[in-house]
Amino acid sequence: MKMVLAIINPAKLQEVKDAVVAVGIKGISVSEIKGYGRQKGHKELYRGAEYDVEFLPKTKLEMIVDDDIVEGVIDAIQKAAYTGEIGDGKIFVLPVMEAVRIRTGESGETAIR
Amino acid sequence: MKMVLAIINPAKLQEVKDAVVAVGIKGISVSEIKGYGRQKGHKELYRGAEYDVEFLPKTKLEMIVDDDIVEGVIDAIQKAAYTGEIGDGKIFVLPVMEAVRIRTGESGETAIR
Amino acid sequence: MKMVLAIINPAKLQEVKDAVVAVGIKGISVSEIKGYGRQKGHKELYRGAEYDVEFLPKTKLEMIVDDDIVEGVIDAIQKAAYTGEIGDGKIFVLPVMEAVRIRTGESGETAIR
Amino acid sequence: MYTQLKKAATLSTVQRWGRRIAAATALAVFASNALAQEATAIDSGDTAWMLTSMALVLFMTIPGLALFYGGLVRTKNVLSVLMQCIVLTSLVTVLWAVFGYSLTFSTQGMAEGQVSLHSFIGALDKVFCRGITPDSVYGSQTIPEALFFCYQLTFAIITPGLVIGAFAERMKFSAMLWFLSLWTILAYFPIAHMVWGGPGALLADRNVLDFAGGIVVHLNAGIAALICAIVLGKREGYPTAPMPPHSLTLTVVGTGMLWVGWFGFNAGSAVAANTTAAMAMLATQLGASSAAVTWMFIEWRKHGKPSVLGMSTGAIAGLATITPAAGFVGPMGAIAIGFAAGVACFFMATTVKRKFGYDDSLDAFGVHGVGGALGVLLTGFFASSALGGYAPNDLSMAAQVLAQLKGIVVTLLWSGVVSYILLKAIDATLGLRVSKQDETEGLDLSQHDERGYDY
Amino acid sequence: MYTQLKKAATLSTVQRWGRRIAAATALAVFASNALAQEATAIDSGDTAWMLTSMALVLFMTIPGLALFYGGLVRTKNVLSVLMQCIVLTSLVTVLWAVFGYSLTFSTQGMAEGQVSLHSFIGALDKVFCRGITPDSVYGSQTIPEALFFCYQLTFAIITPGLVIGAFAERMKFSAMLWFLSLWTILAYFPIAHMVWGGPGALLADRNVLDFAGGIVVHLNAGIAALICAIVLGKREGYPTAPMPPHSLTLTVVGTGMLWVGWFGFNAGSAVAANTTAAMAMLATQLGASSAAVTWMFIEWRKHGKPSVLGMSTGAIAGLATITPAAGFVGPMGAIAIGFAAGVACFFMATTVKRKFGYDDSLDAFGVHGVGGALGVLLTGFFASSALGGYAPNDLSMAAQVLAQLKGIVVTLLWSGVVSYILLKAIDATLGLRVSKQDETEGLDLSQHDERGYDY
Amino acid sequence: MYTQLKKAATLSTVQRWGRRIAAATALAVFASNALAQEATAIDSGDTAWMLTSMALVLFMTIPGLALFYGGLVRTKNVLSVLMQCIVLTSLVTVLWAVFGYSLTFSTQGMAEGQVSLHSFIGALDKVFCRGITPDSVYGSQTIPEALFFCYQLTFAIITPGLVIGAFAERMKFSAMLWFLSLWTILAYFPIAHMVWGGPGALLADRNVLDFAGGIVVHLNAGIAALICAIVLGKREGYPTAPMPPHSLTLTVVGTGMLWVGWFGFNAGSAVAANTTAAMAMLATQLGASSAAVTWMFIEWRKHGKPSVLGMSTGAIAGLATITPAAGFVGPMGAIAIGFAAGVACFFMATTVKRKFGYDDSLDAFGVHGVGGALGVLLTGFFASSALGGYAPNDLSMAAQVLAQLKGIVVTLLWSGVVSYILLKAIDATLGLRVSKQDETEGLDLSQHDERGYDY
Ligand SMILES: Nc1ncnc2c1ncn2[C@@H]1O[C@H](COP(=O)(O)OP(=O)(O)O)[C@@H](O)[C@H]1O
Ligand SMILES: Nc1ncnc2c1ncn2[C@@H]1O[C@H](COP(=O)(O)OP(=O)(O)O)[C@@H](O)[C@H]1O
Ligand SMILES: Nc1ncnc2c1ncn2[C@@H]1O[C@H](COP(=O)(O)OP(=O)(O)O)[C@@H](O)[C@H]1O
Repeated sequence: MKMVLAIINPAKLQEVKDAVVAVGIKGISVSEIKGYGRQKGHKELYRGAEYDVEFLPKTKLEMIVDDDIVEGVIDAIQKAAYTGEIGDGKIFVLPVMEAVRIRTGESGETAIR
Repeated sequence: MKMVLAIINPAKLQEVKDAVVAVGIKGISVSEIKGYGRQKGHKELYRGAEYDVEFLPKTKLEMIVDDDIVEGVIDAIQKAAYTGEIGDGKIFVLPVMEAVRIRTGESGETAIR
Repeated sequence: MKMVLAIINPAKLQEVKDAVVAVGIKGISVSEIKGYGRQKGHKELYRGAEYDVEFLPKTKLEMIVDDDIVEGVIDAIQKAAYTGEIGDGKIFVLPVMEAVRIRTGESGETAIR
Repeated sequence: MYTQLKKAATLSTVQRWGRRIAAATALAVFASNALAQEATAIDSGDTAWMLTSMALVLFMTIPGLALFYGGLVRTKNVLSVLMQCIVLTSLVTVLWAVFGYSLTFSTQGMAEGQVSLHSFIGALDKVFCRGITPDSVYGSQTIPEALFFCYQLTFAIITPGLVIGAFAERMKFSAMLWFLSLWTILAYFPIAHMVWGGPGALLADRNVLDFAGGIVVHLNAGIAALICAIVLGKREGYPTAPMPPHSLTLTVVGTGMLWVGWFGFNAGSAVAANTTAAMAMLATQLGASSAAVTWMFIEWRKHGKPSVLGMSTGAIAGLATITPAAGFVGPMGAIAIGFAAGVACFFMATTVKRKFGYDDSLDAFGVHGVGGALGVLLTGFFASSALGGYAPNDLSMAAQVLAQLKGIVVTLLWSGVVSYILLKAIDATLGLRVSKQDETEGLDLSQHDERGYDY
Repeated sequence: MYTQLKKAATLSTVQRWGRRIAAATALAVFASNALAQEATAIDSGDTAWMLTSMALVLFMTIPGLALFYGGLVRTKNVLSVLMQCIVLTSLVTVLWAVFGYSLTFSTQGMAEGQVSLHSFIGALDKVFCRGITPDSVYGSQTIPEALFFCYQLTFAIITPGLVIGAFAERMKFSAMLWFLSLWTILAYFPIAHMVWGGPGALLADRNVLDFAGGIVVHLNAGIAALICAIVLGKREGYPTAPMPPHSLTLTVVGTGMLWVGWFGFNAGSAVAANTTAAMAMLATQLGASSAAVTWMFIEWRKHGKPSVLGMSTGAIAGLATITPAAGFVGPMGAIAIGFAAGVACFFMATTVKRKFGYDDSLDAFGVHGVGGALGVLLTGFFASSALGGYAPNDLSMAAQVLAQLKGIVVTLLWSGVVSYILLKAIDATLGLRVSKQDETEGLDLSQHDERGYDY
Repeated sequence: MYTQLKKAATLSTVQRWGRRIAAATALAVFASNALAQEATAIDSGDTAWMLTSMALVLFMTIPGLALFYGGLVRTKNVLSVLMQCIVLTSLVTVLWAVFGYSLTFSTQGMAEGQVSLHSFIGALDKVFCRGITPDSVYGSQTIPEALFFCYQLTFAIITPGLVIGAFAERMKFSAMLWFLSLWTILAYFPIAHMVWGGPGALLADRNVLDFAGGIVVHLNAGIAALICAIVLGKREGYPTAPMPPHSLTLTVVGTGMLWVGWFGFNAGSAVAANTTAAMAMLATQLGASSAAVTWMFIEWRKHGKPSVLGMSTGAIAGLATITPAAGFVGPMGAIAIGFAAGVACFFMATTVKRKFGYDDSLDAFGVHGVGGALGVLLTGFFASSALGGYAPNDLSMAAQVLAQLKGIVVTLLWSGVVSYILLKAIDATLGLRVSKQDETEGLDLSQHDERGYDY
């Protein structure tokens, strides 16, 4: 099993979700993060106090998937999240050793099917 | 060392924390996430505009633990977070190569004891 | 490639970011979390109802880096986030198998350079 | 709107003759009400202040009380509290127009000293706002009847609103609507009539003094709140699971709005822009402040740190306790009443509630029930001229306190019994509480399909 | 400020002679306005209520409307809405002082029945507040002219404020400023003059009844909102992408402030603390409540759950619809008008908008346009004494309804055309909409370099 | 409450005789105050407006100022600001009742032109509200003394409230309580007495004009704020660490409440519902608007984008600056004063503060200190009839400006010295600042064991 960790633009969440579900994803965990990268931040001004805000709102998806559909999932995310602008985000893959479904106690691949 | 990553119902946080601390966990990192899975979402209606909200509030716990207590921790979480309803959540285990305690510079297993 | 996962005090974010950028980090994902650990929580009182709050606000950084600069990054974080008080936080390293830049489709090390 | 409706001769230059003669003439004029109603002139100043007071008291419910209670509940229930305040504002208005005003303020078939049906509830001669025309003046007052109708309506709106605090976060919307509507009809209208119905009304004839609603609003709502807390039972996870307020900021903003609106509530009950209104405003400000300061210092000593929620609750307790006494007591009497409110309500809300174990979620009984009763009782003492008071009737202090006790006991029984019966009936038919899942998911989603925030 | 300015003889003891005579004398006094202005005395009570009403109506815009609309937009646009309300408050004040007041309320060169330039817009004899001194009384009223200036200013402020709802979340700040300033000058001033300009004004002479601004404020803003929604086009992602309100709590707080402030809007339009003000307050409270209750029950049946946003919108719709009728209708008429508002605006905002597909983001047209028109029309019916009304002119119901229709048509055309031309002109020069990126990033950052929240 | 207490003969039909004669008679009547106080009749209209003004000015502190300042601080300090506003409201009320009112408004032993102890501070003949009964009328005014007591109390509440902005986010609660209580006693009461104490008061005798508190409230609080900012020193991490407002939405809502409440502050200072109140309302609205618009356009040109916080601060600066001039200047004078406020306070708050490096966290000195001083000075110019003003005394423009300067200098010295001494004394005993840890954890938790939000 692998954890596909994707960082995308918040506006793209709906599209990316539909895309990965179409290729067989059963569960996704989504969290709001602030990203720093090549994409330039923005200036904020409060009564003379000027701040350069370098962390921009991004959305992080974590999906534990069977090994056989990892490539398909990466491809689906890449196509759905693409806008061509800097800051479209990244996809990372990490190894997952075990999975357990709390409701049934099932473990291994069945826990995420 | 392993990272035990658990996704549970927010109402269960207190119980799960007590359970894992009882089996030797020294530190936990908790974050509020939105989960998509088998559990059905809910409808929201704002003046004629109806939205199907598929992402439900869940709580994610990340705990880096010694290898020898991984099974005990998984078991403790599974029991404490169980309600029998769909959406009880999942437990994943990922490999961790290094750990460092910032305050003392200790690394390896001692950093998380 | 490795994922460096650092948990630090929120007030230290600016310093840690500057430190890791100095040693070659191109991108960081930051999220607000609540941490449980050796650091004592605090009491809260609402009209006779007293709560012991054990989860304290912390900041989590996730950076996927080339293998060759991992040690440098850990060292930079450790120095920048240090205050000597309990609760300074932890640094963990997890293995990363793949990386893809959504905008260009580049994968592997180039995706994070 | 205190017991004997009084016509303040505002424009006379010789005021020091004292108010005895004014009280006597008012009775005469009022008694002749049944006869040809000699239209006293509208006074534009009194009308201006009562128009403003109406707006101020409605402001206390929407958004004052909605914010005060809304901030105290958890995020998943904030909209349910806001909704309850708005639906009460609208529904009670319709009930009031159809028959509420008549049941409360009709004086048909009433004569001083005679106990009849109309000592408990008004006749139906003013249903559907009959008789409210541009020319109808309210009794011997100097304001249009349409304005008196609106002003008293705002009291009928906030009273059920106060009860919401007791069953927050766990009651079905439909059950709440049925309960509070029927409770307003069967508890608020009768008690308001008995106290403010003028000569012939049960408690008015027994010299009960309630300047602005200590009995009619606070005690009435407070006892209903206690019964609700007991009948509905505790929230899931109370008291172990942590349920801190989701936004104390909103609660403090609500406190400010309630405090400012309360001047319309107390000083407006003089039904005129006169010295009684000014004295009521003075007593209100002093009562609220001394209660807030008292609560803060007690908490500072007992717990080590003064709390914002504590000080806000102390201010509301002071306001509730000074309400029955506002126009009858002097400044120092008001400070004393405020001090008593601070002490009593502090121990009520922090320790007594825990000891008995009932879940009066937002302390509606602890603050309004106890505060109301205490205020009504203390009015008996501080209204007498011996303690710098300005009571309109000439009873000895002992007699007045006794009268106040009668008022308290009648209200506790009447409102308590009505509440209990209604709750049991509705529980049997509709069911009072939402399901365990709905309670965990939160009332905003389960009852209204909406979320309070989407940051 | 209803059509024929009426001097209520408040202090006379014989009121039942009825208002016909009063209406007649008012006309005579008013007509002689052009001649030597016999300074009637200021009445302190009337002045007190109008000072309060001014504060109440300004309260409706800042922070009432700002909160109502602010809560409905997404987090990234909340400050843009708040900013629009404050900039309008300041800019319209300056416009009003420089020439706005003169264009709207100057009566120079006007004579009843004669159509001239000044039937459409006032002369320039009062520019730069000329003639507003501590001694100048407003026409035959009993309040200082400075106060009338301020009171009417607050109406000129909230009208463009209502239009904001139509183009929220996608209009350039500079374009918005140009459009709403020019619109206030070319649409609000003329229409307010035509309806409230007194004898010689186009619609006043044609017996159009608009007690507090059903035409001048709500219909006027509503039609402009519709044109804006159509010309600016939809927001990115509408209607598929979910755009729930970022904080319904703020919206409900705004609803409470609008509701309470509305008493200054409607009861203040009596320009005195008299029985007309009291009747207007009564009608306002009944109209708002019956509309809110109606909307709730319709939604409860159709959707299965009553919603907080629904009830709040229903209340505002009721308030907007009762506005033109407030001082002219009886209590039961007000309830009927509120019921009609609840039904009409419910279907308008939930289904009609979807069917036609235009993105009136916060339902400015659905609530204020439709509500305003409906109210103006129903005023024709319920103002007649046959239905318990108190119309100041003696037209038959049919004639009055016809007059109301004239008012509606003229306003729809005038405001619609002016809005369209202005929008097209500004689009050609400045460009109306922000870029796609700016819209996605949110107006707070792209237009003001600020964020609403930093929790 | 401007310098010479003036009895506006409101009901006289011949007003154009002008105000000179009225001013003279007022002096005579007032002087005889010590003798048998001939009870003038209460005017219900004046009383209605002053009852409303009291509520409006209290509304400015809770929740207006609490929201304005609360939104500007970081999330971890929001409750500390709200708590400071409520504790001041309660504590100052008690101080005012016990001796504050007497020290400020007792006129015992004062005679025009004679400098004595009582030129600086009032006698103790009114301690514990002695003499405040339902029959006591305030001096030659037409409102009950109890009402004047309450109205002036709200001024004594908001003045220390304004100082909070200077030491936000880093001062111990106990130290703050000691400092602001003693400061109110040793700085506010004396300066209010010197300016508004009537004949025999130091600055009143020297023709200082301060209609509604430019000196007494804004300059007084502003200079104290500067001293606090300097003595307490900077916040941890200022100015490098980013400290954006945690909720600009709250700040804008606070701005709206302050703006609306300010009509009670300025127009209420006429102590009557008369033309002076109307002119003060007009000047207030024009001053605030022109300052807000000025600030916006300067910022738009200098920075490229207009900001919401900028416009809100500009409005408050305009309100503070017009306060001393409100009842004395014409409309165009008010616009000029507003323009000056916009320019001066913009540069003060954005550049000057940075250059000098002191951390006046929420710009209390930059807005209220500078705005107050500027307003007091400009009153000297624009109150003279040459510039369309209505000054009650017949000084030449130069003489009046000189008098205003005297008022400014005396206040700067008195309040500055008192503040410095108190701060140093409290620092030596209690310690002013919280520990570094407590400051990082936030005052809400370290001082009150509470959190503002738990979403
Ligand atoms: N090495 C990295 N580790 C973790 N997150 C990263 C990394 N690089 C980028 N990110 C995340 O991806 C987002 C977009 O990356 P950025 O460099 O701005 O644009 P692009 O991916 O198009 O080059 C960043 O805001 C950050 O949240
Ligand atoms: N494959 C997965 N990867 C990441 N998170 C998952 C995965 N499957 C489920 N989750 C998380 O667990 C939560 C519960 O899963 P769900 O399928 O709804 O119920 P159950 O676990 O009982 O089958 C989801 O809301 C989601 O947050
Ligand atoms: N084993 C762990 N797994 C995950 N997070 C941890 C672990 N131990 C500590 N943390 C995180 O680091 C933070 C600081 O740790 P703590 O034990 O309080 O102090 P220190 O790191 O100085 O010993 C905690 O609040 C928690 O968020």
